[in-house]
Amino acid sequence: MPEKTSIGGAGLIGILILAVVLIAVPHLVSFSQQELLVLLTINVLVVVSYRLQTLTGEWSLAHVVMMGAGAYGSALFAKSFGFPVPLAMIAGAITAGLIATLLSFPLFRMKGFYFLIGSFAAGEILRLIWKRFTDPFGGPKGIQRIPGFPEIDLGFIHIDFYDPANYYYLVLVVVLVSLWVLYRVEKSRIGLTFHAIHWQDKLSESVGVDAFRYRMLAFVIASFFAGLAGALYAHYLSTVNPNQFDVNTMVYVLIWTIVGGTSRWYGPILGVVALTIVDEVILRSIGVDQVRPLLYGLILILAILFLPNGLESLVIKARDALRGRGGANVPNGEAVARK
Amino acid sequence: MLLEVRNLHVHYNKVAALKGVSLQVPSGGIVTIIGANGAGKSTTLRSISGLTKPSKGEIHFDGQRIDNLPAEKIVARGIAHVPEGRRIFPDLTVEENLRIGAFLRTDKAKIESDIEDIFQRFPRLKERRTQWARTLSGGEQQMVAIGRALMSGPKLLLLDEPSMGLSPVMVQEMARIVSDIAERGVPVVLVEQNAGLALKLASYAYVLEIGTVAVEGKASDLQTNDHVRRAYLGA
Amino acid sequence: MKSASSISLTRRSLLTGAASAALLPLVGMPKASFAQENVVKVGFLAPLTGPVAAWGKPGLDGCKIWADWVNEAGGIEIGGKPYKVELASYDDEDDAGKARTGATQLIRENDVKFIMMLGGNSWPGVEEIAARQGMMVSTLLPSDLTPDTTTLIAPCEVHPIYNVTGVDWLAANHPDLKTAVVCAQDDALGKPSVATYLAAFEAAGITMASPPLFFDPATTDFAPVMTQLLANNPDILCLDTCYADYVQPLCEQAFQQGYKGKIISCTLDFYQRIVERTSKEFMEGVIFQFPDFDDKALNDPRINFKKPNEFFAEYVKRYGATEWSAVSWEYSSILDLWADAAQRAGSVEPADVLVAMKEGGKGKHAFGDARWWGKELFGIDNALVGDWPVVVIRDGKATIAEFRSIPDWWDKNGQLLVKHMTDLGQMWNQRT
Amino acid sequence: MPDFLLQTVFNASYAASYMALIAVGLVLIFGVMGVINFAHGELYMAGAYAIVFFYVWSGLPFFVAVALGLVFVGCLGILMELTLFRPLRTNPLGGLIASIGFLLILQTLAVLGFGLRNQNVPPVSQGRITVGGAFLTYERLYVIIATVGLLTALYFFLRKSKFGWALRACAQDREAAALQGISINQTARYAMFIGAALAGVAGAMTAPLVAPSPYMGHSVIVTAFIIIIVGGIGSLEGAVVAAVLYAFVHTFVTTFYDGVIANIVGLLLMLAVLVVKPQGLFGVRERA
Repeated sequence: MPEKTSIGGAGLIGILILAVVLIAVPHLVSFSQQELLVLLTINVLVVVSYRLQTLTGEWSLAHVVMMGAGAYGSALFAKSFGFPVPLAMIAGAITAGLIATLLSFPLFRMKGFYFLIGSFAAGEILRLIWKRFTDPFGGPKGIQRIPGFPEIDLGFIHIDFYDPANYYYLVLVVVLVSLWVLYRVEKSRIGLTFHAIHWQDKLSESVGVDAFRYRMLAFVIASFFAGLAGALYAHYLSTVNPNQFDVNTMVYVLIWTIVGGTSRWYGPILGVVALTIVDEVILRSIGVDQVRPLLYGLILILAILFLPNGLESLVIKARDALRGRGGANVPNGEAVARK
Repeated sequence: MLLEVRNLHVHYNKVAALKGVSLQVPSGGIVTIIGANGAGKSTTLRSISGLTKPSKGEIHFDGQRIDNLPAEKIVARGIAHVPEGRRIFPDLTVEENLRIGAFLRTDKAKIESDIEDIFQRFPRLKERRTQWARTLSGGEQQMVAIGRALMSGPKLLLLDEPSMGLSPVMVQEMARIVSDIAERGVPVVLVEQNAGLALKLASYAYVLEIGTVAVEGKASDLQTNDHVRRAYLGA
Repeated sequence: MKSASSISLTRRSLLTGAASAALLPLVGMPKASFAQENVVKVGFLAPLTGPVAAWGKPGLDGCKIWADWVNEAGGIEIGGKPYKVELASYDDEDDAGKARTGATQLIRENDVKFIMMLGGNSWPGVEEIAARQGMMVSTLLPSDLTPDTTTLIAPCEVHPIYNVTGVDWLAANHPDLKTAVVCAQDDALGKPSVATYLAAFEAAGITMASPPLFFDPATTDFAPVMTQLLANNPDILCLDTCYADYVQPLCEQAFQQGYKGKIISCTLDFYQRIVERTSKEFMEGVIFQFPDFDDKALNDPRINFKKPNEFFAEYVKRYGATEWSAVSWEYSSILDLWADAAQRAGSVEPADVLVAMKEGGKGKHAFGDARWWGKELFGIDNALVGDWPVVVIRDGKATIAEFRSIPDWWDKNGQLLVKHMTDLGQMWNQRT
Repeated sequence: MPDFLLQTVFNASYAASYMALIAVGLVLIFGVMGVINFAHGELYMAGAYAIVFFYVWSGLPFFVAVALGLVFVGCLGILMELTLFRPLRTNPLGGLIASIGFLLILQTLAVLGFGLRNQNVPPVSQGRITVGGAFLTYERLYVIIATVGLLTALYFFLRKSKFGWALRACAQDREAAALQGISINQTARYAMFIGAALAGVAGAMTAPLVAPSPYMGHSVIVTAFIIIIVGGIGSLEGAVVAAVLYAFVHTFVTTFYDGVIANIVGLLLMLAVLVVKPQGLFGVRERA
C-alpha cells in the first residue's frame, strides 16, 4: 500500500506540467468556468479531507456539516466579532475541529453502518440548530453579506479577491498546503495507524493501539480541513444557509469520493474534477436541463459498474502499463468497499 | 476416489494461500488435514465447497469436475461443509437451522425422518428445537452445524475445526460424533488443529504447511513421524 | 483597473475560444448571434431541476410564450429599431454558488440585459456580481431587498404584503368572524407571511385563538398539525403561504376533522382538486390571492398583463393544465414591465431601463398602476405595489371578488406590519 | 381532551403504518443484499405514481391499481438487483452510489412523465369511522389494514416457508446460506422484489392522501433510516417496533410542540439508542 516517496525525473516533469496547468487554467477558461474552478478547488479539499477520515474504515455522513461548521464559524467570527477574514477562516476551521472532537464521544461508540447513520444524525441535529435558531445563525435564510477576503493594495499591485481568478490562486495555495499536510499525516506513523485500524481492527487493539483515539484524531483533522474549505466557500459566496450543507450535498461528496476511488490520495480529486466537468460543463452545454439529473445518474451507474475501484484504477493501470508491468496492480473491491 | 484435488492454487489479494495442494479422499472413512494456523486448511475446504475460487488447479468429485461451480450447486452434488466457527444462523430456531440444511431436498417424508434421526443423535437439540440458535452453548451450536450439514443427505462431509473452543468433555463428545458419522457411511474430511485427536480418528492424513502438503500418509504412520511429532503433537 | 480589465477581456476571450476548441470539443460556447436584426437577451436564473423547480420551470415556460408572441409581432421597438427578445436560462438549483456561476455566464458570456430570478437562497450569490456589473435583476421574494441592492427589483409579487387585501376584504364582508389561527412551514416564505397575516388580523380587529404554528417543511402527515390548529375552535383558519403540497392536505384535514369556519390562504393551487377531495360546500367562500387567468375580470382595461385569457389558454395548450401555477404568469408580467420601460427609455441598457422603470415612483404592475415602495420594510423603494385581487371560491370556481389596494391598507396600518415583522425578525435590518 | 388524545393516536397509527412498510422493506434489502438502498424513497414515489397511472389515468379500480403498483415496483426492485446490486455484490459502497444514480433517474423520469407539480388522486372513499370526537377516514384505515395484512403475511412467509427461511438465513450469513444450497442470486431477487414492493405499496396506498410529486421520496428516506437504526439494522421486528415508537413520539411532539422540535427529538432518540445500545433495540451486534 505505501507508495514510492522519492520522485524520479519523469515525476519531476509531471509536477512541472501540473504546476503550469494549475497556474494557467483560470486564463484558459470562460468567466463562468472561472467561478466553477474556485468552487471545484474548494471541493477538492472537501473530498481529500473526507478520504483521510475514511482511512480508519469509518464513513461519516457529517463531513459536509463539518464544512458548514467552518463556514458558519468563520462567517460569524468575521461578521459578528469583527475578526479579520484570514483569522476568522482559521478560527472557523478550528471550530469545526472542536465540534468534531465533541461529537467523537458518542459517535465512536458505533461502527460500520451504525456509525454512518449516527454521524448523519449528529450532523443533522447541528444543521437543524442553524435552521431553528435565527439568532445568531440566521435561520433558514442563513447569513448573508459575509465580508470577503480583504483586497491587497500595494500601490503597484492590486488584488481584488472578488475576481474569481484571484480568489482561485488564494484557494489554490491554501488547498495545496492543506493537501501537503494531509499527505504527510497519512504517510506518518499516525496515518499508518489509521490504515492499521481499518485493516486489523482487533489486532491493533490487542497490540495496544487506542483505536478510539486514532479514529477521533482522523475525524478531527478531516473536520478541520473541511471547516477550512467551508470558510473559503463562505467568504467567496458571502452567504451560508443550512440547505447548502444538507444530506444532498453530502451525497455528492460521497459520490465524488467513491467514483474517484479511495485507495490513493488523488482518487477523490479525480472524482470531483471529472464529475464536476461532466455535470457543470458538458451536461449543461448540451442544453437539456430537465434531463441533466437523469444523465448524471446514468453516468454514476456506468462509472461504478465499469470502474468499481474508481477512476484512480485507470491511472494505476496506465502507470503499470508505462512501467511495462504486465498485470495491473489494482486493489480488489475491498479497498473501495471498506465497510 | 470420491474426491480428488489436483494442484490447487488460491490467492487472496495477490497473496498466495495455497500453492499446489493435491489430495484424495476415498469413499469411506475419515481423512484429516492438519497444520498450523494459516497453513491453508480452511482455504482448502472452502475451495472444495465453492466458497473460494481457485486461481489454478482442478477439483473432481464423484467423477465430475466441480471447481467451476458456485457453492449452492456443489451442495446439490452432495458435499456438505461445516465451516470454521460453525456459522449457524443465530436468528433462526434450532429446528429451522436443521430444516434449512435440507433446502434442496424435496422428499418430504424422508426429511421428517432425518430430522427425527438428528434429534435422536443429539437429544439436547430436541429439547431446544424452538429456541433461537444464538442462545445455545458452543457445543450445542456445533451439533446444530453438523446436524444441518447432515440434513442435506451428503455424500461427503467437510468438517472445519469441530473441536474449536469446546470443553474437554465436549471435545470427546465431538470425536464420538465424527466417528459415528463415518461409521454410518458418510466419508469425512476433518480439518483440525488438535492433531493428536485428528490422527486418532482418521485413517489417512495430510499435513499442510504454508500452502503446500508437507507430509501425507496413513494416520497411524504419521503419529510416529518425527517431524509431525515435534511440530504438531507437542512431543 | 477599468482599462486593464477591458484589455484582458479581449485577450481572455480569445484564449477562451482557443481553449474551448482545443480542450473541450463537446462544450458548446454560447452561440453568437450574427442575425441581421437586433436581439436583446434576457436571463432567466432560477431552479429548473430539483425540489424547488416548481418555482422556476413553469415561469420559464410562460416566458417562452411571452417571447414567441412578442417576436411574432416583430419584437419590441427600442429607439426606433425593432429588437427580438431571446431568453437565456441557467438552472441555479436554488443554490447560491450555482447562481453566482450562472449570473456570470448570463452577464459576461450571454450578454443579457436583464435577469429574472426566483430569489431567496440563490440571490446572495448574485448580489455582488449584479452590483459590480450594474445588472438589473428581478426577484419574486422582496425579502431579498436591502438599501444596498439598488439594482434589484421586486416588480410583480411583493410577497407577502398583498395578503392584507384578503383579510381586509374578509373583515369587511364577514364582520361576525372574531378569532383566527395561522400555520406555515418554518422557512423564509412562511415567516414574513405570518407576520403579515398577524398585522392584517390585528388591523381588522380579529384576535388569534392560538399562537402561530410553524411546521417543518419535511412534514408529510398534516393530521396532527390540523388537530392542534383546531383545538381552540377558531372562526378563521389561515393557511398562510403554505406550499401547494401542504395546502391541499391541510384543507382535506380541516374538512375531515369537521372544521366549519372560514379558510383564508395566500395560494390555493389546484383548488379544483381540493374541491373534489372535500366538497363544494366546504370550499365555498375560501379566500386566496391568485386568480385563474381565464377570469373575465382580468380583461378590465386597467390590468396591464397582456391578453391574460389567451395567455392562459396557450399555456394550458402547450404544457397542460396541471403545470399552471402563479409563477407561470409572474415572470412574464415582469417581462411586460421591462419591455415597457425599455421602450420608454429607448435603450436596453440595464441602468437606463431601471431609471425609466422607476420614473416618477410609479409603474405599471400586472394588476394596474402601482407605486414603488418598500423603504420602511426593505430599506429601499424597489417593490412595486398597487392593487391586488382578492379571489374567492364560488360554486367550486375561483372568482376575483375585488381588486383591493395594498397602499391604502399600508397608509392606515403600516406601523402594525412593521411591529409584527419586527417581532418575527423579518425587517431588513434584522436579517443577518 | 380525551378526543384530542385519541385523534393523535389515530394520526400516529397511520404514520406508523406506512413508515413500517417502508422501513421493513429497507431492512430486508439491507439484510439480504448488504446494500444501503438510497433509492428506497424513490421506490415509494414510484408506487404513488403507479396509482396516478393505473387508477387516475387508466381508470382501474383503486385496489387493482395498488396490486399493479406492487408488482411494478417489485419489478423495479428486481431490475435494480440484476443491473446494479448483483455486479456490485462485493462492493457495498458501490451499491450505494449505484442506488443514488438510480434515484436520480427515477426522479427525472417522474418529472418527464408526469410533470413537476404534484399530482391529484381523486378520493377513494369519503367515509370515516368516528370514535367519540375522534375519527379515522377510510383512506387512512385502508393504509393501516394493508400494513397489518402485508406484514402478517410477510411474517408467516419468513417463519413458515422454506424460501422465508432462506431469506432470513441469507440475511444472517450469506456464505453459510450458500453452503445449504441456497442461491444467493435467487434470494436477492426475492428480497429486492419484496422490499421494493413494500415501499411501492406504501406509496400506492398513501397516494390519495399525499398528492404524489417527483421529490416525495426525499422526506421519507431519512425517517426510514432513523427507524431502522432505532430498531436495529438487521431486525424486521425491530423496524416495526421502531416505526411505531418513532411515529408516536413524532406525532405527539408535533401535536403538542412543533415539527422541527419533533425532528430534533427523533434524531436525539436515535442517537440515544445508538449510544446506549449501539446495535439498536433489536439488533444483533455487527459481525466482524
